[in-house]
This record gives sequence, C-alpha cells and structure tokens, in this order.
Amino acid sequence: MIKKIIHAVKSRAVETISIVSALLLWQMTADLIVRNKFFLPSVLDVISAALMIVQRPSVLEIGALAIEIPVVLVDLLQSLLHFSIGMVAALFVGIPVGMIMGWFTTLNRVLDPIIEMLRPIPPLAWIPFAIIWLGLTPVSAGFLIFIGAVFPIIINTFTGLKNVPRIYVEAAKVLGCRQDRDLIRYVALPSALPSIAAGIRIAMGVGWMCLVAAEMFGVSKYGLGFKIWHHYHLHQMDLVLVYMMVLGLLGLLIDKTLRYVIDEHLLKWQAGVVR
Amino acid sequence: MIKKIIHAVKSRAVETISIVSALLLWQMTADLIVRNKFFLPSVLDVISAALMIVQRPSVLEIGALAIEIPVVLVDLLQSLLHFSIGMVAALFVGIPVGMIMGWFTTLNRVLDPIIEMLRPIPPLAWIPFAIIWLGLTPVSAGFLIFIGAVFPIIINTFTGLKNVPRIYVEAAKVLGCRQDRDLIRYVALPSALPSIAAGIRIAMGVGWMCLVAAEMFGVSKYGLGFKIWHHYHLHQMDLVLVYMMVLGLLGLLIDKTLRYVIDEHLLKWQAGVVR
Amino acid sequence: TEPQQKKELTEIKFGYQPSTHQIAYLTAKDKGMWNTSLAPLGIVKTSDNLFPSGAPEMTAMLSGDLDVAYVGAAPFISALSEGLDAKIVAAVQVQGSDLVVRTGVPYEKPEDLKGLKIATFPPGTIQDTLLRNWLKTNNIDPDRDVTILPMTSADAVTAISAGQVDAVFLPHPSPTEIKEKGYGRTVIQSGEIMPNHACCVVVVSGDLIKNHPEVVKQIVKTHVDATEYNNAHPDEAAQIYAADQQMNITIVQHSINEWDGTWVSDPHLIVNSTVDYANIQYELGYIKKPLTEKDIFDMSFYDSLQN
Amino acid sequence: MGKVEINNITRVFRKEGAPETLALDNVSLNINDKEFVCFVGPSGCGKTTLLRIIAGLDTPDSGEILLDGAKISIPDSKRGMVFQEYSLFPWRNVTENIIFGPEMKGIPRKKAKEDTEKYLELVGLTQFRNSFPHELSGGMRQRVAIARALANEPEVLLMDEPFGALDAQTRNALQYQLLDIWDKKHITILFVTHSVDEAVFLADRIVIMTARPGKIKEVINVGLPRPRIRTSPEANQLRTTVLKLLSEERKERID
Amino acid sequence: MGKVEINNITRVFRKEGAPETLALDNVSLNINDKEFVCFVGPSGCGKTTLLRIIAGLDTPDSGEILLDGAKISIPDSKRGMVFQEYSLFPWRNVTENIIFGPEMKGIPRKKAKEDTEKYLELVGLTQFRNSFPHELSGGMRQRVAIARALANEPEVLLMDEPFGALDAQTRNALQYQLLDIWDKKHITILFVTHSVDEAVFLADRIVIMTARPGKIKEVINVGLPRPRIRTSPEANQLRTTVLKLLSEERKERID
Ligand SMILES: Nc1ncnc2c1ncn2[C@@H]1O[C@H](COP(=O)(O)OP(=O)(O)OP(=O)(O)O)[C@@H](O)[C@H]1O
Ligand SMILES: Nc1ncnc2c1ncn2[C@@H]1O[C@H](COP(=O)(O)OP(=O)(O)OP(=O)(O)O)[C@@H](O)[C@H]1O
Ligand SMILES: [Mg+2]
Ligand SMILES: [Mg+2]
Repeated sequence: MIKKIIHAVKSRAVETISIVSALLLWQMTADLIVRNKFFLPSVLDVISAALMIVQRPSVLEIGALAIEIPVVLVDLLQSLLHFSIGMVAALFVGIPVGMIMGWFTTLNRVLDPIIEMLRPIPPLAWIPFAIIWLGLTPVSAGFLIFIGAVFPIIINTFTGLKNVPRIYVEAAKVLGCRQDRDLIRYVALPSALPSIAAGIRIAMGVGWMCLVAAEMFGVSKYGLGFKIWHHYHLHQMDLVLVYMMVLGLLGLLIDKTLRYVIDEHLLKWQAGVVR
Repeated sequence: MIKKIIHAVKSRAVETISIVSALLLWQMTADLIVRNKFFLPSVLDVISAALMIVQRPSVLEIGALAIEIPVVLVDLLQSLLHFSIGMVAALFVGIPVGMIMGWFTTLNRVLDPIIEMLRPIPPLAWIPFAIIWLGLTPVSAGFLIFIGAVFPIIINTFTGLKNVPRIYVEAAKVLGCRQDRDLIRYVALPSALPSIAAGIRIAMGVGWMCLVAAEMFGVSKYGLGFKIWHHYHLHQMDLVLVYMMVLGLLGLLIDKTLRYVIDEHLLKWQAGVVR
Repeated sequence: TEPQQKKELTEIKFGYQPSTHQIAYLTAKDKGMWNTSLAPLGIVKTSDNLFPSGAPEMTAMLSGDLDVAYVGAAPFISALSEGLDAKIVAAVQVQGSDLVVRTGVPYEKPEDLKGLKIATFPPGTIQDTLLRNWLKTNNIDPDRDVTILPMTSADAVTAISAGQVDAVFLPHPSPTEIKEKGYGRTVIQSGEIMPNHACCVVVVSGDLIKNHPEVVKQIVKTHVDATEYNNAHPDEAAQIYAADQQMNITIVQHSINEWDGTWVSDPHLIVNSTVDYANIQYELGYIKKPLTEKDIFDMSFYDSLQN
Repeated sequence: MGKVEINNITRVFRKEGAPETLALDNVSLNINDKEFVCFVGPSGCGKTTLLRIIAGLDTPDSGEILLDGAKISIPDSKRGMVFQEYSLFPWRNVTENIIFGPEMKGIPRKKAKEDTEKYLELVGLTQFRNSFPHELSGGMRQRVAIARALANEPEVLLMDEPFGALDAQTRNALQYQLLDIWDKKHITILFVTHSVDEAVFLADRIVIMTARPGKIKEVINVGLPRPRIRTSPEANQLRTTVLKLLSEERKERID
Repeated sequence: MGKVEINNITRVFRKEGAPETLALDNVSLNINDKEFVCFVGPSGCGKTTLLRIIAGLDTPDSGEILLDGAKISIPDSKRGMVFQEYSLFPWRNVTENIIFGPEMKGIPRKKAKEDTEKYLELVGLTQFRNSFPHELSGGMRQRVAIARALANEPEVLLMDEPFGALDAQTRNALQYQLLDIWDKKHITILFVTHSVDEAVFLADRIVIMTARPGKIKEVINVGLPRPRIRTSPEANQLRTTVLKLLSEERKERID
C-alpha cells in the first residue's frame, strides 16, 4: 500500500515538484515581496482559512432530509448542481449543432449568422433575461453556464467535422454508409473526436468560469461562486482565495477525469498515429 | 455597382433570410408575447435607441487632441483598446505555451498542473487582483480579457500539436529538420493550424465575453461593456440591448475577418484534403 | 523623503458611485469647485473613476489608486478591518433606503413578510445589516422566516419586476423606479428603522491626511459647500445627476422628493450608527477586529471648519 | 448484376491562376456483367479519376456512367472500391475495419465478426485481427483494405493498384484468390495495375490508356483460357504487345 | 562517406493483451560506401522497420547502427528517406515540398527553387510545380517524394518501395536516372522493392529476408557489369534464384 503511494508519487515526480515549487514561489512572494495579506494572502493564510471553512458546519437540505456537513461541501454540491445543468445542456445542444453545421453546408449558412450574433454576448449580459425567463432557480444559473460553454463546443465540433480527411468519408461511402446520419456517426465523429474533446475541455473551463457570474445574482445562498462574491464584499481575501482554490481544484479534477476518459478510452488508437 | 450589391445579396441569400427571420421572430415575440419593453425591447425600440446614441456626441481625448464623435464610437474604441491588449497578450502567451506543452512532454508535465489550477479561476474572481496589481488602467481590463482568452488558445494549440501526423514529422526529420524549433515552425505549426485557428476563434469569443466583466469595475467611463452595466443599472433595457448588439456585431466582424484570413490565406491547401 | 512627496502632489483622484446619494461630488465637479478650490494648493488636476459598487472602489483605494472616495460606510468598514489606511472625514448622506413590496403582495405589518423572498445588497452592506436587525426586532428570524437574497440593485429591480422576489430593500433611486413602473410600493423607509443611520461617506487616504492636511481640509470644505448648494437647489442637483448618468430627469426628481434621505456633511451625525454597525459586523464575524470611533473617523478637518 | 457503361466521360481539374488539367478526355467503354477488366497506363493518366467517377465519388464534367442501365451519381455498397492510398479507419482495428460494411447493412456485429475470419485468412492476417492500422506494414494495410472491400460483397469491385505494395509471392497468391472469388461470386471487377504481367494473368480485357489527357488508346481481348500459365508463349506475346503500346505513350513524356 | 553497419538489430513490438510481434530478429549486415543494396522479402517481414531504424526514426530493442563507424540514434539529413506511404507536406506545393530540405540547410529560397527545376524534370513533373499534393495522382506524389529526397543530396539514401506506384515505363526511366545520380553523387543506397527485376537491375547486392520474424536469409552478389540488360541470361538466372528463395518463405505462410 505504502509502496504503491511511493510509486505513484515517483511516477508523478515532475508534476509534484512543479506544484510544490509553484506554492513555494507564492508563499515567498507573499511573505517577502507583497507583504500585505490583503493584496496577496500567503499559502499559509489560505490554508488556515481553508481549515476554518472545513470545520464550520452547515446543513444540507434535500427534500425533508437535513444533513450536517461542512459549509464548503454544501457550496461545492450547490455549484456542481449549477455546473451540471449548464454543461449537460451545452453538450446536448452544442455537439449536435456543431455537427450539423460542420456537415451540412446549407444549414451552416442558416445557423452561422445567428450563432455568430449570439456568441459574443457575454454571460453576464444574459443575467437580466435569466432572471426574467427562468427565475431565481438553479436552472437560471445553469443557463449562464450553458451560454459560456456551448460556443466552444459548437466551434470545435464544427472544426472537427470540417476537417475529416476525405479518404475516410469516401471509404465509408463505397462500403455502403450513405446516410449522413451514419457517416457522421461512424466516420466523422470518431475522426473529429480529438477536436470535440478539446472543445469540451475548453467548454468546461469556460463554464466553470461562468459559475462565478451565475451565482452572483441570488439564485442560491450557497455555491463556490456565491461565496467568492460574499467574501469579496467583506474584503476577506484569504477566504476569497480559498474558494478560488476549491473552484480551481474541482475544475482540475473534472478536467483530469475528462482527459482520462478521452485519452484512455476514446482516443487510444491515436497514440500510434500522431507524433 | 448596384448590380454588384444585388449579386452580393443574392449569393448571401441564405444568410440574409436567416438574419431577417430571426429579427422578425424577435419583433413578434416582443410585440405579441412578452409585451413589456422592460423585459424584452422590440427590434424597433432597439433601433430607435441606437439612433439616439449614434447622434449623441461625445469627446474623444487622445493626448492633447479632442475630437467630437458619437458616444457609441468612443465606447467602441475604448472597448477595442481593452480587447486588443488582452487578445494580443493571450496570443503572445497562449500560442508559445501551448506549443511548448504540446511538443515537449516533460515541459507539459511541469506546466500542466499549474495551468490546470489557474484555468478554472474565473476572470471575475481576478478583478480584485487586477485592481491591486495593475491599477485602474486599460491594462487591468486587458488582463481580465487575457485570462478568459489565453486558455482556449493554449488548449487548442496543445491539441493541434499533439495531433500532428507522425509521418510529416518523420519526413521533416530525415530532410534535416532536426531542431525542435524548426520542426515546430515548419511542420507542427502548419499542420496544427486548423486547430489553433479554432482556438483563436473561441478565445476571441470568450475574450469578448470577458469585456463586460473587465469594464464593470471602474477602469474607464466608456466602453461597450461599461455601458451595458451602466444602462442596466438605470434599467434602460433598450440601450442595454443596443450595446449588446453593437458588442455582438463587432464580435461578429472580428470573427469574420479572422475566418477570412485563416480560410483564404492560411488554410487554402486544406480544401482538397478534407471532406 | 516626506517633504519631497509633498511637493509632488499635483493630482487628486476621486472615486464615486452612480447614486443620488453622492450628488455632492458631481455638483462640485460640475461647478468646477474642486479645481478652483484645490488649485491654490498646487493641485493642477482632478480625475475620477466611477465604480458600480463599493468593493472594487475600496480595492482601488487599498492599492493606492484613489485619494478620496465617496463610498458606502459598509465597504469602507470591511476594508478598514483588512488593513486599509484611511478615515472618514465627512458624511455624505443619511437614510434613504426603502423596503418595497411587490404589487399584489399584501402587506399590513412586518409579520406579513414571513415566507417571502426579499432581495437586498449582499451581507456586510448597510442595507443587509439594517434589514436583518429590523426583522429581528419584529420577531422575524432573517434566516428561517424569510429568504434574503443578495443582489445588485439592478438585478433586484429586474427580479421584482419579473415577480421573482416579493420585496426589495434598496437605496434610492431604485424604489422610485419600481414604483413609477407600477411593480411595487414603499412600505417602510430606513429612517423609520434607524433614524439618521449612516450610508455614504467621504473617505480620505491616510497618506493624504498625514502629509497634506491642508488639502484634506479644502476637500472637506468643498464637500460641505456642495452639500449646502444641493440642499438649497434640489432640482438643479437632480439635473446634474441626470445629465451625468444620462438618466430620465423625472425619475430622479421624484426620487429626491420622495426619499427620506438627507444630504449632510457633519460626520458627528453618523458616529453612533457607524460604530454600532461595526460592532454588529464584528459579532457576525464579518470583520476580524472591533473598530472604535478613533479607528474609523477623523473629524478634525470638519471641526476646524466650524471654528 | 454489374454491367457498367462508361459514356463520353470528360473530367477537367480547374484551378485559379494555373493551366487546367484535362484528366479524362471523352472516355467511353462498355463493361459486361462479370467481366474482369484491367486498366494500364502511365502515371497520372487518369485511371484513379476514372475509377472514382465510376464509384460516384467524383462527378465528370460531361458524360455519364450507367450501372445496369441506370445512371449513377452517388456511391453505394454495390460498387466497392479498394483505394490506392491507405484508407483504413485508424480508430478501428483490423476486424472492426472489415466489419464496417456488413455493419452498415445491419448485420449484427457478432455475426459479422465471425464472417470476418474467412477474409482474414484469405489475406493471411488472422494473427493481426486486433491490431490497429498503424501497427501494420504497408502491404498488410493494403491487404486489410482488400478484405474489407470483399467482405462487403459488392456487385462491381473497383480496385486501384490493390497489390502494388505486395511482394511477388503474396501477390501471386492473392491473384489466385481474387480470381476464385470473382468466379464464385459473379462480380464485375475493374482493376488498375502497373504490372502488365498481372493484367495478362487476370483480365478478360486490358484497357490501355494514353498519357494525359487520358483517353483509351486500345482495348485488348486476352481470350486465354483460365487457369493461365504466366510463362506461356501466348501470355508472353500479349505482354510484349501491351508493353509496346505503353512505351509509345512513355516516349512523349520523360527524357 | 556512407558506410553503414547494421549490428545485431532486434526489434519487438509489444502491446498489452496481445502477443508481441518480433519484427526483426538479430539482423546484421555491413554495407559499403557507395554500395547499392536492395532488400526483398515477404510483406510484413520488417523491411520498413529496418529502414526506419537506420534512419534513426525507430530505436531497436538491441543492437546498433554505425554510420562510418559512429553510432547513430537520431535522424539527420545525411540519411535521406523515401517513405512507403504518402509523406508530402499537404500545406506545401510541389516546389515548396522539394525545397524543404535545402531550406533547412539555410539555402536561400530563391536559389533552392531554381535548383528544384532539375529534379522536377528528372521526375517529369515540371508542369505541376505549383500543384498541391492532393492535386496529384498517387504515382506523381511518390515521384515528388523521390525528388524531395534527392534534392537534399544525402550520403545514404533509404528508399522504401519508391517506384511501387509507377507504371513500368516511368519506373524504368527512373531506375536509369537513379543509377545515374548514384554514380555521379557517390551515395549509398538502401532500396526496398518487391520487384525482383528491379533488384537485379539496380543492386550490387540483394538481401533476401525471411518472413516474420525478419532475419537475413541470404545475401546475393549481383556482380553484373552496368549498364545491365534486363533480359540477359545472367539476369534471368539471378532472378530465378531470388524468386526461388522468396517462394520458400512464402510457402510457410498463406495457403
Ligand atoms: N483533386 C485534383 N485536383 C487537381 N488535379 C487533379 C486532382 N486529382 C487528380 N488530378 C490530376 O488528374 C490527373 C490524373 O490523376 P489520376 O490520379 O487519375 O492519375 P492515375 O492514372 O491514377 O495516376 P497514378 O498511376 O500515378 O495513380 C493528374 O494529372 C492529376 O494531377
Ligand atoms: N508501430 C507498430 N506497432 C506494432 N507493430 C508494428 C508496428 N510497426 C510495424 N509493426 C509490425 O512489424 C512487422 C514488420 O513491419 P514492416 O512495416 O517493417 O514490414 P515490411 O517488411 O515493411 O512490410 P511491407 O512490405 O508490407 O511494407 C509487421 O508484422 C507489423 O505488424
Ligand atoms: Mg492513381
Ligand atoms: Mg514496408
């Protein structure tokens, strides 16, 4: 067991060193250069603040059930709820739309102007409409995350489908794969997967970024984003940083899981084809 | 001349119809369903508000010079300034970092954990640090845009460089292209260009989105994003929409220019290789 | 190096927010009072930044980007407890927030609020603190009996208009706007909750206070003059504000006529409510150390003007 | 049924700022059902282009292709094709590549996989059924592509230098097996090759094409009984004839 | 100088959950400077793998490659390679593909472009100098790849079935030209081919490899004076010998 851990650490030595030295650099900058807890709290400040919110209990209510857990966990679950709503919606909308646009030239011409008009409109600007249309519900927060996440998915899916090597499409056609649906499913999709996967990664990042916007207008009283604002208004920068770090770590975890699934399961064949 | 225009419209018929019907739908929704100028101003409301800001003059100061131009133009220039600072920085940081990470496995392992930690931290959460570190300057606004734009560029550049077909790299190597720098420049870069270009497109979108966040904390008294907040605080939804539309149209223009340059000049060779 | 610093001071940087509370700053600017009064002291330039809320304004002050801030007392207090070197040198206004209940929601007495959703500024603000205290004194548990939602004023107005919240507790001019559009009615004003409670204040950086007291004194004097001018000419004040914000003049005028706020400059008026407020914040754990009158105020400039 | 009529096919590749390339110039040819036709001709004369047009992958500038009398314009599974370049799906292993066609026809994967074995044996790659294309040698990839095309049981099989990357022995063995399948399944085969030997061994008719612009220079009926003996005098004579015709084409170009 | 020593090279491809593939089994061979060596062997026997290892593109599990006595492990421009698969850069047109090597050496583009003409003529593609690879036929692409390798003037040239996609006439012409260049530039050539004719016409020595696992079965000295006559009795006899050796290999595999 211990050996296993040692082995795991060893095989991750580079990563570990990288993180540790980044933290050291931060601590030293905070201690020796900035020297102002408000401008840049040090690692230790952040850790002690983190311990505080881990110990502070809160009550999670699910229906009639009420469980007492650390407040940061409640925030985390709340944010994950918002995030999942937005991401699932973005995936369900973005991938099909991107595929349709990448495959059918005419539909691309129809959808492109509308999408290009909507795309630059920032998630923040949608807040009033989210309030009006969807109310102060998790769906409303999910909507803002959706807005941020859907366009990267569309663009990278589109790019992936545009760049399917011609030879594969032709090979499939002469093998009797005639319907666009099948061509997309059996040829374009696997071939575009690296690009789509990168799109989803970006979308997760942007969506996660939008979480903070999504939780700034009163959809809930918990949430990592909500707490960032909360503590920011109170100028408690150490807690702001703790929540930023939790947000960062959770985002990292989500991203790593995604990459693991993609690289190990979906793109295994790629290893030998690319450099 | 007129013939030319007619021809241009004709060749863009699908796009035109698409936009016109979207506008019609909007007008009808506003007039017949929502029926509340505050919740959803109609197209006509927006147009009349647009006329207003085009006519309202303002003064643009460049150094000692003071020119009187419509207020919306001042906003636009201010926003473009912020946007350019952020995008240029994102390009200068994102492409090299993405290339280095995509090419050198060890450096990828060093940089990846740090980047993955920073990535999910939302631009909004950087506001306090932007103010503290960079002050109330356009650079500060640019920084927030940079934060939003740099990660999509890194990820797509990384993905592009990871997926360079092995045969091209090997062909270059036996032709005497030995240094990593040259391999990247002459092989990996052109081969990864579609993916990098998609990353830049996404980054421009996200950066443009971040503009609204970047202009919400007092770096300037002009700017499209600033004006969205401003009019929103005054509950002038028609003007909010006008500015959203200007933002959208300008974003569209930037994107189209980018795509034109990429498709016509950089990726011309692609046409015959892909479907 | 201190005398050198003294010589270098040629510019004063102001921060303010888009609120009818702070018209004094705009009046002084509009009338050129800042420039004329400060020029003899070697100030050749005044510049300002407009902030949507107090938090970034205080952050900017912390990083040294602002010399003078027109700001709410609340964000100032929390910034102070986090190490900001600055003091309140004058009041700007007292009272001026309303509890507005949505049209169609019955309200007779505070108990009627039970079970409702109320939007107000985020925790730590004057509005949030006042509202919670008032609910408590009326035997309503602010955490269990009602749902308090933290929002910006714009979001809160949108939310009440769309029927997403039942009441809002906001500073002017938002209550007037809601009323004018027919979405709600004022049921209680903040002056009834806590008379003469502090709201906006003039904050000056410690650096300026220490190194350029004569400049600070002149700033306070100009502020007092502008406040007096506004009180004497409320319609013109409304016009100045509406012009600066490109806002509908009638709403501004109605707001100024209806609110229970008062433009004042005497910091003594708000000492008690501000210190009380700081104590409440400390008890809530929102700030880390208790703050005294000495920590918060420097009345010497205002007082020296009176003699 | 697999009667192919090639009627006056012309194909020009145009490109801005460059002289246009006339790849096929008014090519006409009738191919009977169950016929085995080989195409030979100089590099770049339009053989691939012709096959692509017959497959429905490219459209001629003028002329038409009739399959059993019906005009065709899009590809379908009746006309299988083995491409000149590597065309295996890199994300599918050997077995999955071969079952692609059957899968499209709705045959259950399990059944399709069982059927695969036969074709894997045919091309001598049973051991590599789970390998991905990038793990195969060039010749092996080409063999998988042949197995994939055969597994789909087309009526017309278009083969673009299918044995080009194979050593003489493997090539001979596969020639026999191709003839065997052709005989059993009654399919029409259009076969591009650079090996005159191969053409003489396989074809009912040999079509010799001119250098660019590609036209049909001559069509030669082989008419030797099968199984053919590669070294027979008749075969040798035919070979010489074809080579001579080809070398005329050659002269006009390099050196 | 281009003396290549292949010392005890073994290469195994391993893959989880599958039997490992022994591609090269203890292969040793010394190739003299300016020698022309042809490799023949059944498909999948490891010819490409061997060439890749010599080029420095793959690392052997054991053994080493010495070039003029120095151990090599990474590719450089001294050892040029013509790949079996299409390897032109799709984003560069024909001329730009050919000047890639010279460009890497720092030769000005303008000068490099002028030098290109010679090689374009050699492979008969002057007309296509501005075409992109996707606008070329299979054989034309392969010819560009040959021109690209030659333009780089390597000391050792590794050619993996370079003429596989060419018709007999083009092939013959290019064989002459290759010999000409080899003679003039004094380079060492390692040439993989499936055509025994070609091997007999070109090689100083012919290396015959066994089926997988690839070993050297036999090395045959050709020893015929050049220019050789393809149909001479000596050539015919040699051909027969090589074919016999190859067919032994074949037997153990398909059918
Ligand atoms: N997509 C294309 N764009 C432009 N020109 C093309 C294209 N495809 C083929 N050509 C041209 O058409 C001509 C015929 O090409 P094709 O591929 O049919 O030749 P081929 O007979 O198959 O030659 P090979 O034996 O070398 O494969 C060539 O000159 C080629 O340059
Ligand atoms: N990357 C790889 N991964 C796994 N196996 C491989 C890989 N490359 C080659 N092989 C295996 O090594 C063996 C030799 O392959 P190689 O490409 O060297 O053959 P070859 O002699 O060039 O054949 P051909 O004449 O068909 O091109 C084959 O069995 C092949 O499956
Ligand atoms: Mg061809
Ligand atoms: Mg090979």
